[in-house]
Amino acid sequence: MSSLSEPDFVARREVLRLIAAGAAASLAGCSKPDQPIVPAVEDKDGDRAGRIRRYATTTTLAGYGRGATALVVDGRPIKLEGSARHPASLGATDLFTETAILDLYDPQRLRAPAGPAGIAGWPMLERALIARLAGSNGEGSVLLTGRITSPSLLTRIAEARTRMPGLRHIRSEAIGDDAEREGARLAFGRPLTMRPRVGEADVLVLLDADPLGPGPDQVPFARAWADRRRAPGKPQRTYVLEPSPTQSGICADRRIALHPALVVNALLAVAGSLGAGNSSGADLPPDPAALVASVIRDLNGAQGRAVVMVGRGQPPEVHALAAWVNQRIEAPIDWIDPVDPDPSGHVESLAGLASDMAAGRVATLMVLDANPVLHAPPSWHFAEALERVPLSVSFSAFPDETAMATRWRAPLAHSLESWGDARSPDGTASLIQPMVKPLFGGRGALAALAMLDPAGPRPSDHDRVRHQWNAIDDGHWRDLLVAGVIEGTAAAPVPPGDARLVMPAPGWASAATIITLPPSPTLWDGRGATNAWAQECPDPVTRQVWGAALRISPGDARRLGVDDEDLVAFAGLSAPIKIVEGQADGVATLPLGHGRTAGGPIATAPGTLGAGTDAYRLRGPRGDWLSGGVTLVPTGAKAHTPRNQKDFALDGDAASLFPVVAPGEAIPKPPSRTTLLGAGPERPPDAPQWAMVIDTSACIGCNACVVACQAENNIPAIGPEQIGKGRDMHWLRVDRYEHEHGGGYQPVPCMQCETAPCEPVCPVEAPVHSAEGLNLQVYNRCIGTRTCQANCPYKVRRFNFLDYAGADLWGDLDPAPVTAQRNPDVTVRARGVMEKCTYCVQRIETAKHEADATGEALVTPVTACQAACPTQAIRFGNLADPASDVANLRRDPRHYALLEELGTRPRTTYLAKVRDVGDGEGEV
Amino acid sequence: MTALALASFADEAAFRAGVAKADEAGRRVVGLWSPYPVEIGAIGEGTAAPITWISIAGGLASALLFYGFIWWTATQSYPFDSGGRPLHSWQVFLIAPIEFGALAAGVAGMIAFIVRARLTRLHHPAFDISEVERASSEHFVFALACDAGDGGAVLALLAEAGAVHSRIVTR
Amino acid sequence: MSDAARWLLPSMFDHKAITDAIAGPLVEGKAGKRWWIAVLVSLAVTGIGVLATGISFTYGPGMWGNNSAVVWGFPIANYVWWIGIGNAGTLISALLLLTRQKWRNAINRFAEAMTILAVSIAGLFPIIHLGRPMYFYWMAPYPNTMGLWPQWRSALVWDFWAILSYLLFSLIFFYLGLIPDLATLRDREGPRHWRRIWGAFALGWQGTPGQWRSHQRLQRVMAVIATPLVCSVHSIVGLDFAASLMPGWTESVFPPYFVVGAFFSGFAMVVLLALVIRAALSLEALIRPAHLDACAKMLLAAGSVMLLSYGSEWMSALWTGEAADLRFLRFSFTGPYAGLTYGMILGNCLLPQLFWSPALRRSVPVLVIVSAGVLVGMYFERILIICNTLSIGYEPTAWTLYVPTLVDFAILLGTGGLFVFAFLLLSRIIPLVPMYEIRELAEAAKGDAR
Amino acid sequence: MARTALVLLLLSPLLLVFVLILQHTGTITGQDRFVEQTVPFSHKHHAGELGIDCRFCHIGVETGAKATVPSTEVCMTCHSQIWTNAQMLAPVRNSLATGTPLVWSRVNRLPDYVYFDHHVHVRNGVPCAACHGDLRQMPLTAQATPMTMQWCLDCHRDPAKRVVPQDRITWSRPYDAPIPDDELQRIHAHLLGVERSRKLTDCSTCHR
Repeated sequence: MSSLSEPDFVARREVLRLIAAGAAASLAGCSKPDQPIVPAVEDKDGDRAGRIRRYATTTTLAGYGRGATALVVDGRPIKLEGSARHPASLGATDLFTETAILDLYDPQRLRAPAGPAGIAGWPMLERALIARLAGSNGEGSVLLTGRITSPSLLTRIAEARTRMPGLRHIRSEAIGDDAEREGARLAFGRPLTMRPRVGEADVLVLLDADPLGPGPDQVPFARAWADRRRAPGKPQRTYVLEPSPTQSGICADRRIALHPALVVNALLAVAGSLGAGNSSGADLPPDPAALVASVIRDLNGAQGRAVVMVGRGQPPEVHALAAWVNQRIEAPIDWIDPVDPDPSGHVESLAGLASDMAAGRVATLMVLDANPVLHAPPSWHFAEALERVPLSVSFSAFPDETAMATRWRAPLAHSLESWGDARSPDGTASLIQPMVKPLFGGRGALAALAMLDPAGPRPSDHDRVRHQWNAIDDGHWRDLLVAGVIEGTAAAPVPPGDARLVMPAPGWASAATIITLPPSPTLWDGRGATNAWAQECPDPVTRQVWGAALRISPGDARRLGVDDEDLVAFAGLSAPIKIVEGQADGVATLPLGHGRTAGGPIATAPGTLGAGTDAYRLRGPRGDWLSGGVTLVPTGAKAHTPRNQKDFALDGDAASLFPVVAPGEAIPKPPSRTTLLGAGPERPPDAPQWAMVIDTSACIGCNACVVACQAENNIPAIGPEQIGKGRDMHWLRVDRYEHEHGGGYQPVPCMQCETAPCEPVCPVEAPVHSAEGLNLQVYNRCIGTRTCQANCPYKVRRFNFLDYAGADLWGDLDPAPVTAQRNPDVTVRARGVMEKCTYCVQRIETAKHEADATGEALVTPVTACQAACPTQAIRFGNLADPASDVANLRRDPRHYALLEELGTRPRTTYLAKVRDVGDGEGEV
Repeated sequence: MTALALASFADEAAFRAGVAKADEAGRRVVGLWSPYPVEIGAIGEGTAAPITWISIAGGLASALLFYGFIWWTATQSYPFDSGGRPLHSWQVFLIAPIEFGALAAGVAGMIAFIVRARLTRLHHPAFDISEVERASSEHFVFALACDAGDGGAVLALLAEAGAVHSRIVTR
Repeated sequence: MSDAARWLLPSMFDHKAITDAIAGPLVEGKAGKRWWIAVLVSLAVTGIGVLATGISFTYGPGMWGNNSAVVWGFPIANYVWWIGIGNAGTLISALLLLTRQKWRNAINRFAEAMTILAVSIAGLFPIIHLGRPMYFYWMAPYPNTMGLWPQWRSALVWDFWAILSYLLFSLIFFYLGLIPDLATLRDREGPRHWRRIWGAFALGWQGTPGQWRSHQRLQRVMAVIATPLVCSVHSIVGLDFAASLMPGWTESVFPPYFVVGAFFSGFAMVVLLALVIRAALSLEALIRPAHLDACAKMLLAAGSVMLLSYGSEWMSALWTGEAADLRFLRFSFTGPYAGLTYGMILGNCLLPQLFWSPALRRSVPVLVIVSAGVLVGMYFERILIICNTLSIGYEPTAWTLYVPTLVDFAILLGTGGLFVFAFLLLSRIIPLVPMYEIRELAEAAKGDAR
Repeated sequence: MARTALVLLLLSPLLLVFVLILQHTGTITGQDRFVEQTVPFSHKHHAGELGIDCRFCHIGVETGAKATVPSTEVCMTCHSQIWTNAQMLAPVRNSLATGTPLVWSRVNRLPDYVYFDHHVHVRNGVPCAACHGDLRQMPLTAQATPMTMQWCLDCHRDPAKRVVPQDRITWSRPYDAPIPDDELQRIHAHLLGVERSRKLTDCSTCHR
């Protein structure tokens, strides 16, 4: 899988030269003057020029590592895929890994250190730090970071602190896990991390928890969840009680909206049924009460095969009680010691720092890849406190809020530019290996720390990491690099001991509206906001792009007399309304990370509505993920909120677009219709027949496939204005549907119809069929009549209304670096050309060429979306081979084709969504 | 030496009468010009029937050729699998040839007409006769062959036939 | 109908009078101030259109309101609308020729001229609307270095041939009728160089019985071919939509109903032009109330047929009970475009009903209002055919509304200007009423008068 | 006058015919086109007279899509020994000294949207000469073939005529010597296998 990689070789890459040489193909074709041939002086690539090579590395989210494989062509990393060996990747990726590659080439990145006197070189910054730190014991110096799981970083920090005992390291992740830790401490007397074995659970109860949603643990959890639901035998039933629809809620078998303050009552009821004593005053509205009743019923029947999970937003006591409940039902859960060794709380430590700074007790502050100015609760006045620090440096990739507030800001290298390592949420360590020299002269975290510790020895980052894993001999080191993952570093489960029964006080729904503040599924804690792909990626719940909206229930909307896109003012913010079915009354929801005020033209793009939607400003002084009571005041104004899908409800016959079945139920096969069409031309007997089957039951709407496709196929982001005009370029869209039988997600790429309606209507044979059943689109032949899309019942074709490939979303920054990300095997489409999903034909052709050249059998290629999918919902293969995945799945009783009655005979087909409502009440 | 007697008439009826008279008088009508179609017996250059046949033949032939061409491009030159439709989708291949056939018929007819009506002769001797010019707007004109000798008689005959104006031209 | 006198005032019984009345206003006569104003205005409007087209060519189709779902918009609607108008002229003059309608003579010439202009304008849009207009010629079969030919199954290729054939055919038909009149102009007093040009195009026409015989024959032959050709052209335009599988498009009724619609809008335009020419060139003697009456009857008939075809379309949707079709129907009557739907019914079906009253049939203002109403209504129909279907297809995700931009409107406006401009020029260089046919008519009329 | 006009009108299509013919000629396709190079490299000398194998410099041709133009190092493997101070080679030495790559002008142009893969062709019996002509006779390198789509198709429709035994791949005139029957059979058997499993005229063969 990973080819052999020599560190020195990788590090010597000169990418910008290749950019200049115009590495990416372009359709602006014929008329363009010839590009000259520029061979290297000393050839590193040798006979491997122009071929994609794969290197193991690691990307991080919230400090946790997720194994990845970098696809590198002629020294340019062009895509990130998963690493099969890594427990937090399992070969798949999530949205954040997929978007990371664009960050690498993002023109908004900081390019040089800048100080009070403006742009400065590294030496000046170093001098400034030395002047302050040389000889000192670090008194009054603070290192502020996000979560750090990297062993070599931790070692490095420890090393620095042996020399400078006064140096304080404060770690505060924006989206922390304080409640979980505190809850565990209450229950077991020490912080422990809960790792449910989802596969073993027949019943899964999610109380205001969204494990299928974004986060460092999304991929492994979703995989286990989907595998279990795919497996034959007893179906798994997932209950969700939550204030606002999340991916988990949408995928659940039974879900109900519940005020966050009442979640504790639901848990108390459950605990009560398990003998936790009386839970008086723990009232629930009738419907949730009914649901909780069936939860209790199911839990009783599922001793040892059920798990209760509580969300980040709930207080520690609730987590503690959940721990007790789980122990009573002998839930399949591993408890491990926290992978993040820092015992302090994310919020309190940052609060401490804020007051210290305010009190002038901090002389030197180095912020390393953190953005406290954005996420610190407003009541702390963090920015003002920061003013009082004489010497403050922020190492960050982008000019974010903190970088703009500190005296100095310095470019931090991308993880594909620097050496390092990280642990996954289960403790497994993996290596971060650079693919290119820092493109914009940034420095990695290790190098940054070296500046904080001028007295320390200065081995290269590479040597530090290698030493960390004491890879003495080169062979061992190379093996480690090739594997990426370091075997046997996973944290072993520990016996938690008996859980103490903690009875939290019952909650009651306050009269005033409260606002829940979940992390954004596309921007996470806001670091995705600088990324054009992430911004243009539709929110899994509202399908909104380039900005956030305040989600309220239809009932509240009626009471307020507001409609979608009406601006409402509240607590100093103002955001447009999005009415969401299944939102609890009296609760509004505003995802975090939007409404950035710094970070570059993308983060602050028009349409993202600026600070008005910055949910962090609603954080209470204790930094919790609920606002206090607010009143929503309609302003009468409207704000445009671009969305890729307007409504999700399927009425009447339309429901057949998204069939939902009970476990074991089959889809009725439609009567085979006779057609008047004559037979098409015959195909070569041994030609593979490509097809795709998508399991809507496994799809969690995470959008990893959407962005994977974007990265693989040179699909440009086109910006809020264009999307607002009803145009979009995603070849693969993930539709969200709701109807009486249930709801869920349906990824829709090109159907590759065998009797494609788009082909015979084109006057110039731009869309034609290949012998392998591919519905090809020949860009250079297309003249842009758009007849194909007009006649496509699935509307999966995308048209370049403007010169999107050359589109510059980065304000007055030169977008040239972005072109270096482009896949040289895929044509860059010109203006006025129709494009669409090709089943990654470039991968198919590469595979065929290899087979032809080597005379070996054809290896079935993997499409980008398939590779990305965390739940393996997307399967691709050769229909002509009866043993292939797709051939088998097509025989599944849940198998169906979209709009089969039209007789287009799609090659992309689906497995129906399975929903286990048990005793029938189908709340959605 | 021969001469030409030219007679102009104000309207169709008189014109017809004049021609008839000249006929009876055994004079040979050598030319007729009218500002709109006037059918007078068998005088004038033969039938126009061939135009129909040439036009129809031209149309049919081109349509057939065109269909053959389409068949060749779609099934021989570069056969494409277009949405699994048959290579030779004759039903839809018929449409373009029909349209083109109609055009070809028109063109063929036009050419036939030009040849048949002896057009494109801009400097035809007839244009030297002033009467012919007026014939294109208001007058009906015919020419009789006669000898210079009996010019007078002819003029008398024409006058009596109701010619608004007549004269003898000698060559 | 038989008495020719109804179609001509005695003042026109004299051949010379006819020639003067029709040939008089041409280049030899002075162009009035009104003409110049009209030319300048239309030129300015055309300029706007050219500018808008330039903008779209420079920045791309993104300048229009089209979106991922409604990939077609104004350009295609303009195309269908103009080609519809273009359909009437040749059809009228051919049909009426075959049915020996005496009143044809007064209107057929400018009706044909209108056809040629309208079809030429319509022919521009399949090119303008392309994403890469510079490659439009790939639709034509020519031996290229790619070894590729057009894709003959595509309705757009059928369009290409239909428009091409129809345009050239109409041009020949028009020119054929023009030849004797050109001869008249050639032989008349007037500016030398213009007479030379007319003379050249008259091809040495003398008006001998043989020439007249061939002329008449070819005219009949072409009329016989023209009639089915015209119908086929708009049937093919109808197939652009009907030969698909989108709800609201897959209608077997489309071809005939497009033909009627085309004839309808075309005739409305003819009426407007007739009234304008009549007033501008003071041809009241040639274009009589009886003509207007006849045209009005045509509009009434066509309008009723339109109502019938709409009805059958909606009926078939209800009949099939296909979810998509029903949704489509509901959308077109209650959706955001409903206004256009009702406007369409009003203009195309209800307004013409006024013509049941003989008085209104002869009233100029009513004729103007109704014809204008029909033209607008037909445009609504064209745009609805596109937007309804594409806005409310099979996939709810793709339900997107269409909102035209200024550029869209500017291009449409520009084509109007171009049409007027070109027509004004024609009106100065060719007789808009066939003189020789009027002479024939006059002769007959004299006969009746006696 | 009108007659002449009419005749010209009827002849005007000939202009189009002229253009149609022109597009197939070298003026448009670039066939037989020479290009000025920084170093006047002679294939005739190196490949012809010295008999250096194509693959010595174009190392990618058997392993990847790109045949690759040799790096300065490759040139210097020999020229560090011979012609060490030939004026002609100054740019090459300069390049190695300064580390700035040599810049060659393209001779064989394919549009960006055409994906040609060398090793598939070379490994399947398509000789270099099939597309690049007899380079051993070329003092300066010229584009030997039209390299139009039509030209590619000619071969993709009927490869049997162009394919030669593997040992002739780099010959300058691979087609001249007759191919022994057993070889011929092997080639045809191989091509038959290819034909059974894919259609070489599918658009995706070259366009993506």
